[in-house]
Amino acid sequence: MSWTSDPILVVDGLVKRFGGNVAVNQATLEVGRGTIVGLIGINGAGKSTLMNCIAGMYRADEGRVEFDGQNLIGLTPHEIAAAGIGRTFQVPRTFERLTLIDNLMIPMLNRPESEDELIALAEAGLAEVNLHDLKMNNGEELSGGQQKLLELARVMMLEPKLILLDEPFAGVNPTLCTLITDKILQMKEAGISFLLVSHDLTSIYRLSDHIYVLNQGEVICEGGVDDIRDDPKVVEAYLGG
Amino acid sequence: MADLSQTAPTATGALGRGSDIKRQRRIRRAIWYALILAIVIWCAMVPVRDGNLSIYFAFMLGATMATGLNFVAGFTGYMPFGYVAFYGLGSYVTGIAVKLLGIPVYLAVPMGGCAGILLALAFAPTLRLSGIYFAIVSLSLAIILQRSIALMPEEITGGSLGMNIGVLTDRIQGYYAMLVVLVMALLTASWLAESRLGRSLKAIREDAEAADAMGVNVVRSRLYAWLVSAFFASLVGGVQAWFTGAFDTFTAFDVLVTAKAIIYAMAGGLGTVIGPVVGTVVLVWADELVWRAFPELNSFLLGLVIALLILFAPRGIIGTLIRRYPRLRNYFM
Amino acid sequence: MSSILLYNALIGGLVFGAIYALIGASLNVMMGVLRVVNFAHGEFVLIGSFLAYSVFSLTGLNPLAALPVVAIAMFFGGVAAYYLLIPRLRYSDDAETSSFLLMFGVSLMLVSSITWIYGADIRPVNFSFDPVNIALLTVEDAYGKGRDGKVLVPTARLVALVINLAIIAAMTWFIYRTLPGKALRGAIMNRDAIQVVGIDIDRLSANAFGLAAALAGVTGVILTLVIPSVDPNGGAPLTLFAFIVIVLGGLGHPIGALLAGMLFGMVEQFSNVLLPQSAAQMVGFVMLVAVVMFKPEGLFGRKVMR
Amino acid sequence: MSILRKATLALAMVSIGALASADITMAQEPIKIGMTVSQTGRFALAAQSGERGLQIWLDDVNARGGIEVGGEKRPVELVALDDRSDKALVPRVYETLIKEEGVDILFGPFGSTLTGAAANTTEQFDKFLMIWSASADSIYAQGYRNVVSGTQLAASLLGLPTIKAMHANGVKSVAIAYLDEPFPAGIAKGQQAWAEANGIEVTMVESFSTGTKDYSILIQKALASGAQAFIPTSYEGDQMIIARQLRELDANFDAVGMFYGAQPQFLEIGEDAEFLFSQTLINPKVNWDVTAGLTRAEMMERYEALFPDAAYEPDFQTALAYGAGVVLEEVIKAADSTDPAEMKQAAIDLSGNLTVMTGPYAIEETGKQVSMEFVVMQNQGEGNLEVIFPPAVATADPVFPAPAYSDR
Repeated sequence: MSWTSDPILVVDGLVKRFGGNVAVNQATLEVGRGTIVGLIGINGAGKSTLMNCIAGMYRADEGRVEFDGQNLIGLTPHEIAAAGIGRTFQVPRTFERLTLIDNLMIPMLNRPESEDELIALAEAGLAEVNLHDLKMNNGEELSGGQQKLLELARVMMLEPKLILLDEPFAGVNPTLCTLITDKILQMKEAGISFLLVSHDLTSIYRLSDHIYVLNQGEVICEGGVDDIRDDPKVVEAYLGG
Repeated sequence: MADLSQTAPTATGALGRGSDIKRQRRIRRAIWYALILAIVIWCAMVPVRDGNLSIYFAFMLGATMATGLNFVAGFTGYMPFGYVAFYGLGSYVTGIAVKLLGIPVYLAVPMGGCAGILLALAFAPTLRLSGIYFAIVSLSLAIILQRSIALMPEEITGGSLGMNIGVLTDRIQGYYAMLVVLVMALLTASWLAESRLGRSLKAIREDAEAADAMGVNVVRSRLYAWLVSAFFASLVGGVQAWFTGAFDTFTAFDVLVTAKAIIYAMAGGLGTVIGPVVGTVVLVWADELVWRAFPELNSFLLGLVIALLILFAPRGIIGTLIRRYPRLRNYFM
Repeated sequence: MSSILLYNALIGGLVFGAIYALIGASLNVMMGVLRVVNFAHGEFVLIGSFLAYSVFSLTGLNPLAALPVVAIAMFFGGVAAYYLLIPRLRYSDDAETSSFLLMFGVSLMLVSSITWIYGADIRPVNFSFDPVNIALLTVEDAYGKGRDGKVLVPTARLVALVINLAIIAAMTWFIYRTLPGKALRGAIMNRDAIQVVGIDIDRLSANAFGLAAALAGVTGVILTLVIPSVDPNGGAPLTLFAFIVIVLGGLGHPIGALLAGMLFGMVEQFSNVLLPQSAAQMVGFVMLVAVVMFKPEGLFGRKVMR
Repeated sequence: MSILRKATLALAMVSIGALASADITMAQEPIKIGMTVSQTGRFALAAQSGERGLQIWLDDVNARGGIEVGGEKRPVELVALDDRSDKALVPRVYETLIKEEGVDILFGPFGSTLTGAAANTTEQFDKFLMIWSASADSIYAQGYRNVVSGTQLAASLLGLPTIKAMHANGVKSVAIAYLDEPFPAGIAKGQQAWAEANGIEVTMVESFSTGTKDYSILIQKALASGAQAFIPTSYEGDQMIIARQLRELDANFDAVGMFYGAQPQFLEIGEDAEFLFSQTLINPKVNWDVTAGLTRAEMMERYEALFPDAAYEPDFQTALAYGAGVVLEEVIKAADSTDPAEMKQAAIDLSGNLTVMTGPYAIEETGKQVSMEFVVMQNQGEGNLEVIFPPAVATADPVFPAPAYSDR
């Protein structure tokens, strides 16, 4: 029943309610080590809520989240970050009044390296996403697309094993899109796993190894790209809504 | 890099590629330490040349309070409107220790500082509130503390006349004590700004949730800032008692003490190290001019300055300068 | 303790409770619709009081004659103040805290302006009704052996209470039954959504600010009946009371503020009876802190509004 | 009205300054006196009322050519700066007066609260401080060397005439309430102690804090305590509110003591102010045989001439400040110096040997004023003020018990 033999993240029967509304209902999914898993669904399907439960921003009402064999339920976001899960946000959340260098220094606060080494790491990280020239500028001076890049570079500084990517392509021009896609694939090469939430089905289909479809908080189907593309339930969820 | 040219700002190229962040930090530090040294020499000379101590004391007090407030308001984004609670507590603990327990004032002031830390620990649960809730609860707690002290027996707190330790303390010593506390606060500020703790605080100020997701222990970092901030306010309260000798529940818990700290820090630029000092210099000097020339207009002008600052320069003098000339970031801490 | 004190506390609680409710309600409109933390709210109330004082001392008329003047003047003053101050706040990093500090500055300016115009001292509003009070019932031996006591309502306070309740009723009707009122309520619940349905949020906000200012001014006029004096330094406590009330009632909760105002008035009066006066003045603040810490949505609120 | 008043005051000050500076050119170096006057804040009214009294003395002394020190007449110059009624600001302003304005002698600010702060500074700089309005006993218990209260009686004694007058009329029980600030608290405590020592039962003692506006429960509590008389002590504005609320609640005591009840502003509130026991030391019916300075009538005349547009008649603050000015002049003359220690000694030597407009002058070693007792007044209807105590100067019998509100 499991599509992967080596899951790094296991979500099992997760339920999150807001008052009377059930935002996530018995969601179960897995992310295989070194894979990219897509999570799709229409607006309000519960994708972001699910992400927030995994990242510890919301506390799940029921269910189990296991990461690399470690139970995540009850941990705070920074503990989850320390465990090796990084995330980006749907609307980029750069630290606006910090320089780009300092933005990248934040995830490395708990690392043992010296200040000089950290600066070097941060500079290298910025170079990776072509933002090195702006290193002394503040986060607020970047365009929306550049902020997406910065977030990507920033989350890398955590040295995560798994990255939760929330709409990495939203509002990004095609050139930057390509750059981001390349980066994601590069990181995957380096052994990092991804849970990717996006509206942009084209990108999802291009990148994902496995896809889950969420509708009204429930996982209504899962499978490889080809299975999903033709699944009538998906079509119905997207069109019949 | 075609992909960058179509997007937002041109790189300021402040230092150019490959230039050294460490060098830039050295410059900032050199400027900052030179400023501290200048302040120390200038202020230390006042008693020697028999100048008007009170005005310089007011400046040092303002700069310390603004810097202390900056630790929590500038670095973490909380607006503790009841900041004066720590100041008042410091005054009273110092006064009681000197007058009733006969403890020398130079020991009593640190005791006041420690009492401030204890109070800050007691108030720590309020840190989970945000924005306006925090500000109002903080103000209410200050009022509750003030009224509680007013209700205490007159033998301890001096009742409505307040405490008078003027005969037991030396004013010139109090003046120099203020200078010491100011320098401590300024050094702490520059250390904090460059430390990992300070960096995490700034990240929290910008976006606490994002900082959390990046592995920053938000609760613990905020608590540290809160304690440091409270410690300095309590020290200042104690030194103020030392210098003037007389205080009561009205002056020791006057909400204007908080307001001035906020305004001085904001005028210079919250979240910068140099800002509170610059803001205090400008406003204390302006206040001195206004007070002599237009006594009746004083509080009107104070209010006007606040309103204009908020509307037209919400980041203060330094913050606005930096925003306009980003290159200055290399010189100001 | 004499039961007569409790009766009087009940009456006082009603009178002051209604006033607190009205102050809270007007502040609530500002905070709910505009997210403006009006730290000058007490001074807005004071302006009403001082205008009533002026009308009275110039014409000798009942201070209530100032009601319509104050309401209209404060409404337009409020709208003007809105356009002068509030739109620019959008450019600041933290609009809520900025509004708080901005209005603190405004309050300093208002206090010193009032002091400049009227002088620094407390002035009596020397108007009185005839009869000066109305006896409700007699309590035998209220003040010890053979000394009966009457439970009295000062006429001025009774009049204030009635007018106050009428305004509250009118306001409730306005908010729940009229179109602009519903728009206002909509804006409190979701400021963004309301723009989608074609409402000019700027105009709505300006009107809301004007309405809140007018209500605050009207409260000030009523206040001169209950406490027949004006004091340029009396604004700050009123501001704090207003915040206590809306936080107790739940931010942005129109009915919550009314109930909380009544509750706060009662608590204040009864603690005056049960505790020494100087200790009783702490009770409101203790209550505020307790509610915020343990029930941040307010006593009558359902959901936290961020 | 208020703006006008201030403008006139400013004009008056400028002209006096001009006169003084005209003198300087030909006469001796002036004796500079420094003080703070609250231009804003809660003490502004009283402080400015006092300043006018001091201006009268200044005008008079300079018209006489100044004060003779060391065989030469020196004019007197006043430097008055604002303290905004802010205790935290007072030390700073007094230091400015001493350091930058170079004043020789200091005059106190208004009230115990501010004076406490000023005295610390003047002591530190070893300057003589003439107090005119601070009564709190605790100020004189600090061990200051160079302070003297010229006219203002110590608080513990200040309120005694009222309670004594009540005692004389057979009051057996009294309820006391006071604003928790040094001046009212000092008065209330003095009255309480005297009452208890003289067999009057004190049925209630309660304090309230600044900003209290609704006194109805407090009044009810006083009634419920069974007291025959009620003495709520606070500043003038508060007392006017209390007077109104007493009537609104039909709270009938045999006697109500309100310190400020005879002040001109207080009388404006009409019938609420009737039958109260109030205190003053400036009244047409009280005339001392002065040994120095102007008589009461002369002072009133000068007031009219100097401040024709002042909103109010001179009140006891004006009298206290004027009287303190005269005492200061006598002290300087007797010491023949402006040295603080010599002045303090002279001030002690003068004790009991000087009578000014406000009455006979006597101090303790600490500088505490123990003479200059106020008289008790009663507004016996239609603003008709009569002296009712002490009997030696009384002009009428008190209306006692006061008629019930329903019978007025």
